Amino acid sequence: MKLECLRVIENHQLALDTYEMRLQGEVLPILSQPGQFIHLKIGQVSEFMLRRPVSIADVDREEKSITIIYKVVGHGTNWLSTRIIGDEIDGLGPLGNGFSLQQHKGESILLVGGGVGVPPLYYAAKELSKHNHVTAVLGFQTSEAIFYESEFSQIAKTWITTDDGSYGYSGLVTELIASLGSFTTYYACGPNGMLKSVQSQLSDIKGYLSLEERMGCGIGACLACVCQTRCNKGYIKICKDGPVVNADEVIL
Amino acid sequence: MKLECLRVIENHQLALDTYEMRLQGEVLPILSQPGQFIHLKIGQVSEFMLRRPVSIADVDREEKSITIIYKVVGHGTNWLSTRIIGDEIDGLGPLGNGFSLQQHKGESILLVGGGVGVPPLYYAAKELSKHNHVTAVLGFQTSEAIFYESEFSQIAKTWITTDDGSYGYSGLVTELIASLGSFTTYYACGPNGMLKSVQSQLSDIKGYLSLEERMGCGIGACLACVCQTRCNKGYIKICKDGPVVNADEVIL
Amino acid sequence: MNLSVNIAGLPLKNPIMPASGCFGFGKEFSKFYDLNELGAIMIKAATQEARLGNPTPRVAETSSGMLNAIGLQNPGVDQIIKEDLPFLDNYQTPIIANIAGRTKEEYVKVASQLDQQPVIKALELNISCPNVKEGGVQFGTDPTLAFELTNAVKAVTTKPLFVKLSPNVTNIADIALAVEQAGADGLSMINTLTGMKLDLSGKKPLLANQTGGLSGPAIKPIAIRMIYEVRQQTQLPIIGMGGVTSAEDVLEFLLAGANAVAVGTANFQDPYICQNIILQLPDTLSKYGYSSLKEVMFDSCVNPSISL
Amino acid sequence: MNLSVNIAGLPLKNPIMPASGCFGFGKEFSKFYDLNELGAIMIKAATQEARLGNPTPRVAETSSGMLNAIGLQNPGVDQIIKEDLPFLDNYQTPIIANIAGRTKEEYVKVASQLDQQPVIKALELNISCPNVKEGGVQFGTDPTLAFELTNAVKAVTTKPLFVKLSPNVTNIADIALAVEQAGADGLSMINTLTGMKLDLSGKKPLLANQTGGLSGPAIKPIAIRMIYEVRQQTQLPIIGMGGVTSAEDVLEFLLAGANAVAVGTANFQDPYICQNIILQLPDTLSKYGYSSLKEVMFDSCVNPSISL
Ligand SMILES: Cc1cc2nc3c(=O)[nH]c(=O)nc-3n(C[C@H](O)[C@H](O)[C@H](O)COP(=O)(O)OP(=O)(O)OC[C@H]3O[C@@H](n4cnc5c(N)ncnc54)[C@H](O)[C@@H]3O)c2cc1C
Ligand SMILES: Cc1cc2nc3c(=O)[nH]c(=O)nc-3n(C[C@H](O)[C@H](O)[C@H](O)COP(=O)(O)OP(=O)(O)OC[C@H]3O[C@@H](n4cnc5c(N)ncnc54)[C@H](O)[C@@H]3O)c2cc1C
Ligand SMILES: Cc1cc2nc3c(=O)[nH]c(=O)nc-3n(C[C@H](O)[C@H](O)[C@H](O)COP(=O)(O)O)c2cc1C
Ligand SMILES: Cc1cc2nc3c(=O)[nH]c(=O)nc-3n(C[C@H](O)[C@H](O)[C@H](O)COP(=O)(O)O)c2cc1C
Ligand code: FES
Ligand code: FES
Repeated sequence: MKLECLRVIENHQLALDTYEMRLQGEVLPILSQPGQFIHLKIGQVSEFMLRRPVSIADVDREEKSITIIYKVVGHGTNWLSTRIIGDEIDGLGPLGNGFSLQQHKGESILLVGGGVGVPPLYYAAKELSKHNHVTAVLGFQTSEAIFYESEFSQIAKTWITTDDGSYGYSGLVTELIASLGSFTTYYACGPNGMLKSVQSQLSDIKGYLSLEERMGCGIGACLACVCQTRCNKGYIKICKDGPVVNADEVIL
Repeated sequence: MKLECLRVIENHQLALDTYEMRLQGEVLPILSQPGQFIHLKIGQVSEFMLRRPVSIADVDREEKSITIIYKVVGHGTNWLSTRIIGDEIDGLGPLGNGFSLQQHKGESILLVGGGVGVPPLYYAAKELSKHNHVTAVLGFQTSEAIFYESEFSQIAKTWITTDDGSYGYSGLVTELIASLGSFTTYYACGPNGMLKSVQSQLSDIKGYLSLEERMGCGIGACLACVCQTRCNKGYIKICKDGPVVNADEVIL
Repeated sequence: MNLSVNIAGLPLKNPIMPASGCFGFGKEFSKFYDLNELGAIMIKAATQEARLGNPTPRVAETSSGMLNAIGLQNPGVDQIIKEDLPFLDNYQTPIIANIAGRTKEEYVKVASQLDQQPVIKALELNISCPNVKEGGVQFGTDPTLAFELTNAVKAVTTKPLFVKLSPNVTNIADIALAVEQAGADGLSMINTLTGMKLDLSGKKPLLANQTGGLSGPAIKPIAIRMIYEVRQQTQLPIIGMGGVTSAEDVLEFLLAGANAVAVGTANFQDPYICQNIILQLPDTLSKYGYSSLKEVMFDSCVNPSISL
Repeated sequence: MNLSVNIAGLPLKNPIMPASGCFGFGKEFSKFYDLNELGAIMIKAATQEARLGNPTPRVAETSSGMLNAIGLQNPGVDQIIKEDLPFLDNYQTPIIANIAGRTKEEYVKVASQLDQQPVIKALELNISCPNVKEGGVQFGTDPTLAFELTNAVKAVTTKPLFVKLSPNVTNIADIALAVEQAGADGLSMINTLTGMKLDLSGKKPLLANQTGGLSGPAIKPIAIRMIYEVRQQTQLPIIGMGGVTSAEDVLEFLLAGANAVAVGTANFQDPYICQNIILQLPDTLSKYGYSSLKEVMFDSCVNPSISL
């Protein structure tokens, strides 16, 4: 966990409202694990008091860079989209618990991503595909919103779904999953509704969910980002105990 | 009076904490008269709710540009100092009543400027020097803060004073003025203390003062920037009835 | 899109109006756009006699806001009637006159004089100015005084009477209910929060008046909360204000329970702001699925049964 | 430069401390810098039993501020004593424990338990949390209840007792004087202002709790005004807070009458903020002509005779 001034070395539109940015730093990229996120400061002044959490989509240890993929939904992400090469962004990270990938060898692993839930899965897919069979099911709203199809295709059996049927499988990712046979483990990241469906659909296998919640501190101190757990274990903090959690432990 | 998006075509340090900036626009530069000011929006977001008033120091009608000279004293002027060529700044202006120069022909005119009160006098000096003898007394805190000495020298008999005696006449501008003989009219702009002294020292000749006050709207609607007048005439608004006022009409 | 709305019997072509004290008597802003585009105009506070207001500095900037302590400078109601209202008579836009005073008697006198002016379509009782020693906010923090003042003013006017509430209170709904009982036709909320900024070099308050009223986006969450709170207790029309800078802000105020929205401080940052908001409002409402202003109000987060 | 200060008998090496609820129990921030650098630490509110707090979303951003409705989530005082205080015992920094409750009895029980802990050097009575239905802010808006609660808690502790005031009141000095009379050793001010933000798409309040507490630079002018106002009526030490993000802000609070300064929301924007402010404070004080912290306080804009 480091506070570092990151340099923008790339920032371009990838798909509808969606941008890919590469950020260079000394320490933060080296430490980053799949599933973790960085907390980015927005603007130079105090107008925006809260940092924005964004998943680490990829890391290049040689270039000392991390890749993020973000969708413009409000002021903060809009500010990100207007950064140019050479600009600096204050980043806090890597934060949270990522995917525990080491434990998997020779497994058949399913990755399920929805929209901007796709980015963290890419970094995970790259690592997992070294020793496992990986299948990726990536859901987007419409064909123009699709990104990283070819990147995933190179390392995983990749299925694209669109809500409006404009590309790939027409419908929800859960419908497609049902037709894909069986897996030993799954990783999912996306809208809450999707996670909920996947959680109940795949309750018989080991699963990990990457959760989102509005955050204050991002480091576990303010209790903004809690999620209820089963068995009266109370709340966990998504920023610190997550964002990746065991699917059978949380109540969404 | 226009709201215009101005393009920064130059911005560089001129003296201690003091910057010169040229701003290009379609309409605003054409309309600007000596003594008027522009009201600049600071930042892209709403962190800074108030515009900053800055005097018009010069105009180039061919290039369609205005020159401003500003001292970095706080957040807003600091933001200005970090603008680079090509950046855009939202300017409202020209605002206020400037110097009424047309009436002067063949006069002996004294200009008295202190610190960042010097800029508006330059544009005035350029116009006045066409038909009058102009003497400029420019006061600065210290030698490093001096700017525009050679610019003034080309059009007016120019005296520099410094508070700390590090350059030119050592002491207050008022002391120097006393030794300079007589004038028919004077124009003064600078700190309130200086204006007050000049006002009483030169009460026997026609004089104009350029006043400063904290502003809200800059256009005469909010009543933030008032100044008391003599003879029970109540308040005037510096942004609209000023910033240049008859020296014998206001109580400082 | 139909943006018209009727507040307390006053038909407005759209719900946007500049807030009192931030638009003078309209003349300066008429150089930027046609004032007929506005839903209404709330003019600067009028008192019986001319007032000089407070010494300067009168304004200070704060994070996403500003402090002002103008102190009700105005030329007095007679002069306003003579000098300022005739200009406004050139427009069809309804004028809402803001009324202040030191005593109940002064409020009543000013109100009855303004009531006679055909160009004035409604009155706004300012019981919430934090920048004057006497009158103003003391009436706005005590339900009994607020009741009595509203009652007295209501007796001398046939025009819709909006009472402008102070946010500097423990329970704003108490004041709202008191003025409703006293016959107020609507509420205007919120006025500024009392604040202060120090001049670190001078080691004293930056404003000559020491304290000033905090306005701007900084206070928007407080305005929204108070309107939402008051809307749960009364059906009176509410003119909402406090930090509005965009059409989305307007929608937020409407959903919180306001029936119209005033824009104050933002006029200083952008003289075209009211015009721009009016232009953008249809698209913004469409974006969130509304096909008219009335629909928004039926969808108010609090009280779906506000009568329009 | 000597930054030490003594508040209500509690010696601090410098006047800077993180505010309650914005620093947990210190563990997370200890990864960024040595907590011994801090003047003190105000820890998260403790209640008798564990509390789950409010549903999420619990925070929302506003212009130069944020809303929070955590709702006093905490593991309960026993657990805090067992699990969290031992870690803090590794530091010399004085710990100030924030106490909340539904009833007077709960406050008293929690206070007496925390009073027993040697690591706790002072108590902060939270009578101003706007995010819980029972207790909290109701004690902070009624001088009589504030008096009784303070009095009862004072009876069970020998440690300095700071009472944390709510800004959501018509007259904050009334509450300050009531708790002073009840034996409070100091004041902590201000807690958050009740605010709200609406989710325009969802057409409902963005926070699950509907309202939340507004903090950050947006509220600084209100905090400064209230401290200035209260300082004129009492000599009690004041821990000032509300929107501090820089050493200049700290100076502003000190000049307004505060004796020490807490930093809340800014810790989220910059985890090093408290450390940075402490580092910059000497230069900032020098810049404005002070050669010690004590000098600043003798120069307070209000009351030059504050006893240090
Ligand atoms: C662990 C984690 C990882 C994420 N990874 C990505 C990613 O890789 N790509 C991506 O596009 N988005 C990601 N998000 C969502 C992203 O944080 C929000 O889209 C972003 O904060 C919106 O900021 P804004 O200023 O544009 O929107 P605004 O609505 O203006 O933001 C206002 C406030 O709400 C918060 N907020 C709004 N939406 C969300 C949200 N969905 N989750 C959390 N906070 C929110 C903002 O952080 C800010 O504090 C992630 C969220 C979390 C919690
Ligand atoms: C008519 C007029 C012409 C001016 N011309 C020049 C010029 O040519 N060059 C120059 O350097 N300065 C000029 N000033 C002063 C200039 O406006 C301030 O230095 C500037 O506003 C400071 O802004 P800031 O954000 O850096 O300072 P901050 O102190 O952070 O500003 C906070 C607020 O106070 C206001 N403020 C602070 N100082 C002044 C001041 N002296 N006068 C008015 N408002 C102030 C700011 O506008 C802002 O609203 C002029 C002022 C006026 C009224
Ligand atoms: C400079 C200034 C002057 C004001 N004068 C008045 C006034 O005369 N009467 C009044 O009722 N409110 C007055 N107000 C308050 C505004 O009408 C409005 O209620 C408040 O500023 C909140 O809205 P805003 O955040 O959009 O500015 C004034 C506000 C400002 C900033
Ligand atoms: C997320 C969050 C949690 C808070 N929790 C508490 C709390 O438990 N007890 C308390 O007295 N104040 C609490 N506060 C209020 C702060 O201690 C402080 O009084 C307030 O935020 C103003 O300071 P700031 O603007 O620097 O944040 C909390 C504030 C925030 C933002
Ligand atoms: S964001 Fe503060 S605890 Fe998770
Ligand atoms: S700044 Fe508004 S009247 Fe001059």
